[in-house]
Amino acid sequence: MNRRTFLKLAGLGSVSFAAGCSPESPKYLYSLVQAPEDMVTGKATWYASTCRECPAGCGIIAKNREGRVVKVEGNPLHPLNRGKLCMRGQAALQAVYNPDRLKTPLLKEKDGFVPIGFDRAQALLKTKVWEAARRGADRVRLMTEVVGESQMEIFRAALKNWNSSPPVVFEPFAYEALKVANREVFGVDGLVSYRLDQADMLLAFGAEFLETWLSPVEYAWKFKAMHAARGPEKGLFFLVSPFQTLTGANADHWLACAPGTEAVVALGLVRQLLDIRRGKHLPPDLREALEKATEPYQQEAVLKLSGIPLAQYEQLVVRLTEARRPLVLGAGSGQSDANGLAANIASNLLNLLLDPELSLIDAANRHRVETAARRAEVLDLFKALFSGQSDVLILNNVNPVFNLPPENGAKAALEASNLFVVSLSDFIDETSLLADLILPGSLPLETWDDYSGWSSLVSTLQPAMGKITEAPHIGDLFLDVGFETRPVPDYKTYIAERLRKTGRIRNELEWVRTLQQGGLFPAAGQVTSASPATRPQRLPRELASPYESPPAGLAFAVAPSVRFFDGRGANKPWLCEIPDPISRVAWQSPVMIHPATAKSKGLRTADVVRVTSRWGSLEAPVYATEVVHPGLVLMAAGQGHTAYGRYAKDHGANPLGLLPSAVEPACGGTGCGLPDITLEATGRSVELAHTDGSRIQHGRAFILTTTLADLQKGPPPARAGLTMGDFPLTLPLPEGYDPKRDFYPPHDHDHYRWAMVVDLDRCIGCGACAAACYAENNLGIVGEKRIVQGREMAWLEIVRYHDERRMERVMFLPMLCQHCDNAPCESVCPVYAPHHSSEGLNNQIYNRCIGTRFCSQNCPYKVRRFNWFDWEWPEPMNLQLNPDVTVRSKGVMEKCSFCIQRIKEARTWAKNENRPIREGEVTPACVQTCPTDALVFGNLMDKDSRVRRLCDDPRAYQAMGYLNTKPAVIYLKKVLHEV
Amino acid sequence: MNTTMPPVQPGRNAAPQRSLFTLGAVLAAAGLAAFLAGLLGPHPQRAWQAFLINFLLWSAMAQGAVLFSAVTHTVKARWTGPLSGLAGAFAGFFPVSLACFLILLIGKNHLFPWLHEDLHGKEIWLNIPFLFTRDGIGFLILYGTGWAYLSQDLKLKFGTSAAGGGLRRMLAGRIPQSDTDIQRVQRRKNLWGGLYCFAFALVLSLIGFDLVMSMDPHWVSTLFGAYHFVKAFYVGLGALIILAAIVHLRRGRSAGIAAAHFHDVGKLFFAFCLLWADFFYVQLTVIWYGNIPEETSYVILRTVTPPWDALAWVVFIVCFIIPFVVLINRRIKTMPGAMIALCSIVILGIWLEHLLLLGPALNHAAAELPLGVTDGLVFVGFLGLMVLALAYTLKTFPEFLPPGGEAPR
Amino acid sequence: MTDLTYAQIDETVLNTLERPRPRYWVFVALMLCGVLLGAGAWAYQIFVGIGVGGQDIPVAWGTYLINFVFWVGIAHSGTLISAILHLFRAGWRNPIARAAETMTVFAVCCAGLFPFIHLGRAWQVYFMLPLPNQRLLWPNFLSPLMFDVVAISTYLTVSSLFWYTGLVPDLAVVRDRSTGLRHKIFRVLSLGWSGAHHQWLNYSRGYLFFAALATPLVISVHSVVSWDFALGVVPGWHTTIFAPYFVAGAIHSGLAMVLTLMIPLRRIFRYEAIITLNVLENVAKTMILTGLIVGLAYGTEYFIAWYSHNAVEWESFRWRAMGEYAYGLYFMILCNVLIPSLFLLKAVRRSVPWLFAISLAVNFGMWWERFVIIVGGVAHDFAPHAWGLYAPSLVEYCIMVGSFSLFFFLFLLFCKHMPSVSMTEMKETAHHAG
Amino acid sequence: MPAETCIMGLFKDDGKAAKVILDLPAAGFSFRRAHSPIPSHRILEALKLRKGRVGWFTLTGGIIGFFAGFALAIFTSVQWNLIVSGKPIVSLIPFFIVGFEFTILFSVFGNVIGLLVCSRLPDYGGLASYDPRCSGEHFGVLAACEAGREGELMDFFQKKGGEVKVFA
Repeated sequence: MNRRTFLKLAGLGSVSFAAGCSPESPKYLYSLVQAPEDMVTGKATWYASTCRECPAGCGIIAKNREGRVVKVEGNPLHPLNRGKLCMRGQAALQAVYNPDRLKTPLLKEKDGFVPIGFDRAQALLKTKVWEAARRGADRVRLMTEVVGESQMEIFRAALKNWNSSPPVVFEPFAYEALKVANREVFGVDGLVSYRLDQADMLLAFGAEFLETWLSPVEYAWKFKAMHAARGPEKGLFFLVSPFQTLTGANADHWLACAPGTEAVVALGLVRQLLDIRRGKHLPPDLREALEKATEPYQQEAVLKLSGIPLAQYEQLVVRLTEARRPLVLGAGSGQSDANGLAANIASNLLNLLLDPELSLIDAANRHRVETAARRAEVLDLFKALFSGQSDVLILNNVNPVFNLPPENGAKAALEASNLFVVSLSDFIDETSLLADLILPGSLPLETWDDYSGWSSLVSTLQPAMGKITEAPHIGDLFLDVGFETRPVPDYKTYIAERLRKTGRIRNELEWVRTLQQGGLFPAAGQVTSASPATRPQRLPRELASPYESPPAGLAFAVAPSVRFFDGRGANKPWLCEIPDPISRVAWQSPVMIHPATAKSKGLRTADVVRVTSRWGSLEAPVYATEVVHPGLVLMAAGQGHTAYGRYAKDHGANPLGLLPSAVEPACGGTGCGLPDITLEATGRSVELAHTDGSRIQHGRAFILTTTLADLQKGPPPARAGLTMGDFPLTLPLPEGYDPKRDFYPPHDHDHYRWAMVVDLDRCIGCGACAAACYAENNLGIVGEKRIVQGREMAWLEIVRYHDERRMERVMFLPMLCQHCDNAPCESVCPVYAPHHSSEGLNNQIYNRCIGTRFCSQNCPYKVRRFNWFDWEWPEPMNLQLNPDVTVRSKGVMEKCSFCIQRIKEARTWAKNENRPIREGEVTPACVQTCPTDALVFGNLMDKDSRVRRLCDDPRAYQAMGYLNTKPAVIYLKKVLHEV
Repeated sequence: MNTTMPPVQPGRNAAPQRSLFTLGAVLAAAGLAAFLAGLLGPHPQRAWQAFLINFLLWSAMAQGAVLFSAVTHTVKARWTGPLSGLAGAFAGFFPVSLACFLILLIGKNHLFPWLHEDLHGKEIWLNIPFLFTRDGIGFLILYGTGWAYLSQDLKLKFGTSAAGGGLRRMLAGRIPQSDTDIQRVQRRKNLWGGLYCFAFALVLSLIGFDLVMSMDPHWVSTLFGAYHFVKAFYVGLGALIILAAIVHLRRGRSAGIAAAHFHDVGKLFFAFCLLWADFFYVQLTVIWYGNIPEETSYVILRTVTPPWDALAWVVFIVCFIIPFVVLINRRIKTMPGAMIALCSIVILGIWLEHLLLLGPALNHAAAELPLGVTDGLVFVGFLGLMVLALAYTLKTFPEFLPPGGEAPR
Repeated sequence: MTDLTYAQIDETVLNTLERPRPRYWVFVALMLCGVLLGAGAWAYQIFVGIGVGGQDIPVAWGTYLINFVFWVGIAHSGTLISAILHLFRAGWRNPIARAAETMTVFAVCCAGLFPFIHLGRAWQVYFMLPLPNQRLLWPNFLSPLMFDVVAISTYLTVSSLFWYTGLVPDLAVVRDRSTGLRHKIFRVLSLGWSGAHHQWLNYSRGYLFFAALATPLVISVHSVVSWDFALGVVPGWHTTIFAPYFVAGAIHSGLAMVLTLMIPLRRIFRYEAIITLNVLENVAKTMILTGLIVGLAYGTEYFIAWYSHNAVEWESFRWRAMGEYAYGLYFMILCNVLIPSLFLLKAVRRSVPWLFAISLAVNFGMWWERFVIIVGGVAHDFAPHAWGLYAPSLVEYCIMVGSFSLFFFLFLLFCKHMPSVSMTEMKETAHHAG
Repeated sequence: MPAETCIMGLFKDDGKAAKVILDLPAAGFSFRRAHSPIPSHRILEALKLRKGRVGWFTLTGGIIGFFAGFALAIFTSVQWNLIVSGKPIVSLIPFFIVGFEFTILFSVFGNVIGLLVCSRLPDYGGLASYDPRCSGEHFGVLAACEAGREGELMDFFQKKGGEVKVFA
């Protein structure tokens, strides 16, 4: 019984138990408005649902304890994320329990907002819209986030009733360029998905598919499926971009091109392929046209414009042409300017040239975000509104005022007096601030809905908890206000009906089953896919005019943030507290520049600079790092809110404020960068809230790497020395003791010796594990000031090191308590607060701890965290606290416990069935959520447990093992293609 | 104070008889024979090991004893009486020690295991030329200051009539006549005495690191140097007590070494017994507790791995337990006979302790203790050298001996 | 040694017990305020959390532990001077022994406070006591901190008893020269001491044993303190030389503090005839020795760090000399080794101003030595990703001021109400001299 | 038994006092006590007293302490039997520290007790026949004579160059 199926039981068994597997009478079972029968105090119930933190739409299961959701995890049955979840998904809870969440609707009067009842708000909305509707066509407009099909239908229907045109779907990152490229080259007017897992060589022009691009969790596991070392095999990943973000940090080769020249390189490669007679299958005229269009992109020109060294470029060409199943991904999410457009088209063409079958392009499973409107349409809407063509504007969970560059007209339009703006947001963000009525709807974890991350599947949402506000489901709200009389009793029935109509389900039972497993989809692994059918006949007209790369100047780029996405995550303390994977800076939004640039401007990390463009300016601290092109100033999107809540407000700066709002006519989108900005020192400097010390590891044995070549040579000779370099692997088991080295006698454990294996070759540094740990273990949020003081509480941190030999190479190391067999922390405690458990855990007894902090001083890994104060969980955040884990008081030491509460739970299960705990039955939160399966947990004493077998991997080592601590966390070396 | 000590007329009876020389010569010859035999035998490195160990041990004795004189003088301790004089006599071994040091150079290939292994950059420090240069210079400085100090001391003791051989005269230089001279010599003596103490600490630490610790080039202990010179003083005191006791036994009360003297020096010996144990324990605890293989492996090999574990216990008992238990009793300290026995035991113990430290490094994977007749004989040989050195010094400079007559209370 | 008659000795010392002048009470009050400030700060810390201090991860120990070691260090020379020098029959100890012992007792009190202050949950401190209890929750006697508990409490007990024992004959003197309430009090305190021969017989024996026991205790206590660090694995902490090195350092700082206290004392109380320049000079000479030992230890540490070719060790020491806290290293080398070696010049060690100035310098330097070791070690240890710095907070400074105030507060009270020089021992020296 | 009077001779020099003590018996007076501001070996030698017995108390205390220390450490550690840092539950090397400290502590206790017992302190009654000057610069010799010989005894003391104090 492997981990997945177990989770399935834990996750869904309880629901079926709740449903009693009977088709009738499950009516109220899934909502906890009344205390449900399936609620057993002290026992968790799991509800399958869908994550709506980004348009990807991963499947989740939500853990319900005593009527409140305390944790969300990926749904193992869901083909998209296969049980995994990213940092943002983990943090979904913090929207539900956010202290700044609105509990009642707010009506704007002369002197600010006043709270009103939901009925009144609903009534008000209803009257407003129907009045408007009577006044003529298009008097009511709706701007919504990307929503599921059911909700979309209701919206359309309602708007139709109000004789207005369909809603405008607003997404800050709407992939306009990519859609055009797909239309032109694949004949698919939408967003295809990619079978990364099938590729053996990957080339991206900025697509940050591990963070935010289309469907990050999906592409994370697919990426590792091709990129993790399988014996002597390992996929190859080239990135062409002026900067690295998390995705770039995982590239084997980063070709730092000058800002705005991705397209040049892409077209150059097209040219190269044509020159070596690729693409004979293309229609001759297309081929001719292509050759003509790519004429300007001969190698010299490309190298000159992009500034990429010849060697690297040649290497790329060679590897690309040699690859058996290469796949080329286009530009990043935000890149819908000329450059992005050309780059995307070119990359699609590259795919076409490299693989006429387009076998790795999946047109059958398309990403839902394709429904988003082009930026141009959004701006048009605001123009229209401004000119007073409508009376009511309904905003469903969108924040254009924050997400759109200045001069976007949104602010002006919303402020127009004659327009009645209703925001359905749960928070007073920059947009709702301008609304006349804020009518909060219930959040995804509290609501019925469906959503199709892939066009091919249906993924359901169900209320996983009791309501903590009276907010109505958006669906129900529209059923009320959108129709004279409710067409169906409630939105839930509506969804079921719709599914029945479309023939996806036949009866109530199937409906229940669907809800139980979280949707209708093929089991993971049996996803059917189809390559695009049509092939282009003529040259995409966008390529007709040659792409002009921008003038060389200091360029500015905004990268979607792995933590905040477009900024919607900025009010979730976990996401603020978990530092950026590259800069390790939390709560703040530094501008990243290359050390050379910094030097030339006499700047040092943490100096505050003013970045100014024609459209605006901002001030932010500098962070000098080698992962950006010297000609670029990089900044992450998402922070710099002026409203939205205590955690978001006044933290960092909003880089979007520097961008032009003009759209690229060819695709109707905009870019996320601009060529010429000025960067000047303000003379001030701040203390960066960073959690790291040195950026390099000074030749120490924390992160070890090996090369593919070495790996192919076969296992290295066994190490037998005493020094850092040649100390052998000493398992935390009796056989790990050697009388020549060990003063201490070996000690036995009873039945279990818990241990973890961390495959550094799989770890992409996304930080999902850290977030899961915050959620599972009630870690305190300390805030910016105290992180500056070095008091963060993360039990598990993703340590980032730069390669001393090549500073632009970044490596990640999940660092958590190593549960050593000879843990230096234990013996120094005067009161036995930390000690070695009979199952090998390094226990920390909070009640016993008196806070001498000697353990932390003596821990070579510095993974212990101290409660300097009593941390606060402002109401209702305390509802999220995991009842199985103590909340630590001030003055005690804490650290990773290997989720001992989960071990206990598993033991109870095992005891009840009186059997030993099975392999895979215990999965700590971090292991459970890791999108790339980099973490493996298990029992070392079980000879054929996964962890034990992985210990025999030639890559296995222990961090600083020569200190003879005998860590129970065994790392597997990261595999490099070459040094 | 030494200045107040009346100039003495060394009586013939005070100086050692010829028999003593013969004894010394015989012992030395035996040792030499054994050593050469060992060299020509199947295991020359064993002979060299024995040579090194004894060289360290006996030099330490001489250096330690002279330190007694210098240090008591520097702190103006009033209780030493004739002892500090006697202690000076051990300087006679300095030249021998220096010679032996140079002889080590011959056996370098047998003596320095690190010559044959990769030192990961430590070669900068661990290479024969540099090692012998710095240690040679160290010895020269140490012995130089020692002699300088003692010659001033002698000058003051010679008194008006410094009849005697050339060496006496050469060393003594011109004998101070006027009070001002005396004061000047006094000052020089203070200076050199202080310098000797300082040099002792520095040079013996260096020797400890270079000739003992570095034999296992991957192991370090910061205290090792201090441990080495405390040990030296420990054995030095032992040797001094033995000498004093012998003199006392031969000349009775006329030697002027009162019970109080034996008691005091005995207490000091006791104190250093404790200090030695302390330094031993301090290193053991820190390494045991730290549990870092780079450090522990060295100790493990020497304390819990056969055949060394037995030796370790013997050393501990002989160098600490026995003297500790015995010396708690104050009366025993005043019995010369008993003290001779005890000190000899301790010296033997330290001899074994050197074997414990060096043996494992010099004999890899030794099945049984590398300890045999040769080693014993070489020990005896060095004893002989020491006897000769002492006899010669005392003969040439009877001033080292206590003045005849009633002991000053 | 001294050529005073018994009568003169009694007179000189008893004069110090005259009714104090108002200025004295001003000082006492001032110190009391300092104490209250410290206490207030501590209370605040207990209520808000230890986080009001500057400690963090990795540097979880700050000025509290530094001051702890500092005060324990101060506490050392008291016993050293009394005990060891008593064993060596160095007569020059007698005039300063009493004050030094007193200094020891009070310094230990100050030191003893800091481990509590430094605890995250000071109110749970009793967990560290081996109290029999139903659930058999015992402390961990493998922990250096437990060694501390044992060693420091032993040291406090022993040095207090030692101090009091030495005090008894003098208390009798005061009793016999006083009237009224003071007479009554001292009558009780002096335990009816009459200097009868059988009392002296046992007293001198007992006192000798006291000395003999106190000596190894002094060494062990500071060894134990050093092991709070040396038994860890942290580079810069885990080194065998620490025990003797700390002992020497402790004595060094203690002697300095003796000078710092004695020089004003002898001036104010007109002790010039008793605490002669020779006495101070001898202290200075001893400091040359301790200074050299400490210097040798610094050197050895650096040499071995280099010789060992251990990357972690060497980086830690390189950083010590070139990192953010380099100034601390230079303070300590300058103030603990170079400046005291000025005492090699007779002129310097016989000039009171110089003695005083240098004693202050050494106190300063020794504080920084502890800073360099305690903070420097962990701030730059094995895990580069966790390297971090530390700066004391206002609360910490207040508590530090509090501890110094407490020390001087107690000392002020003592020296005006108890004989601050041992009359009996002075008489002995006078006796031997005469 | 005829009533006795105690008379104290006070001398400025312990040499004199010692002499007196030696001569007292010859003169037919019984020596009672000698008071001195300092421990004077002249007097102690004159009295030919054996060494004090304090040492035995100290030694006993020490031995008890040594074992008590180890006992405490071992007992407590086996109570919980928790492994820390992989070290043996009973690790004598570090426990020695506890043993050592206890040795010192208990020896000192023994020493103090010994001191009090042997020198019979506290003893407030003893001050009845005591002259405060004895803590100053005088060495007092307290002698007893049967009634009627007070005069002789005083003369005796005065002849030896001392002052006299009579205790009724």
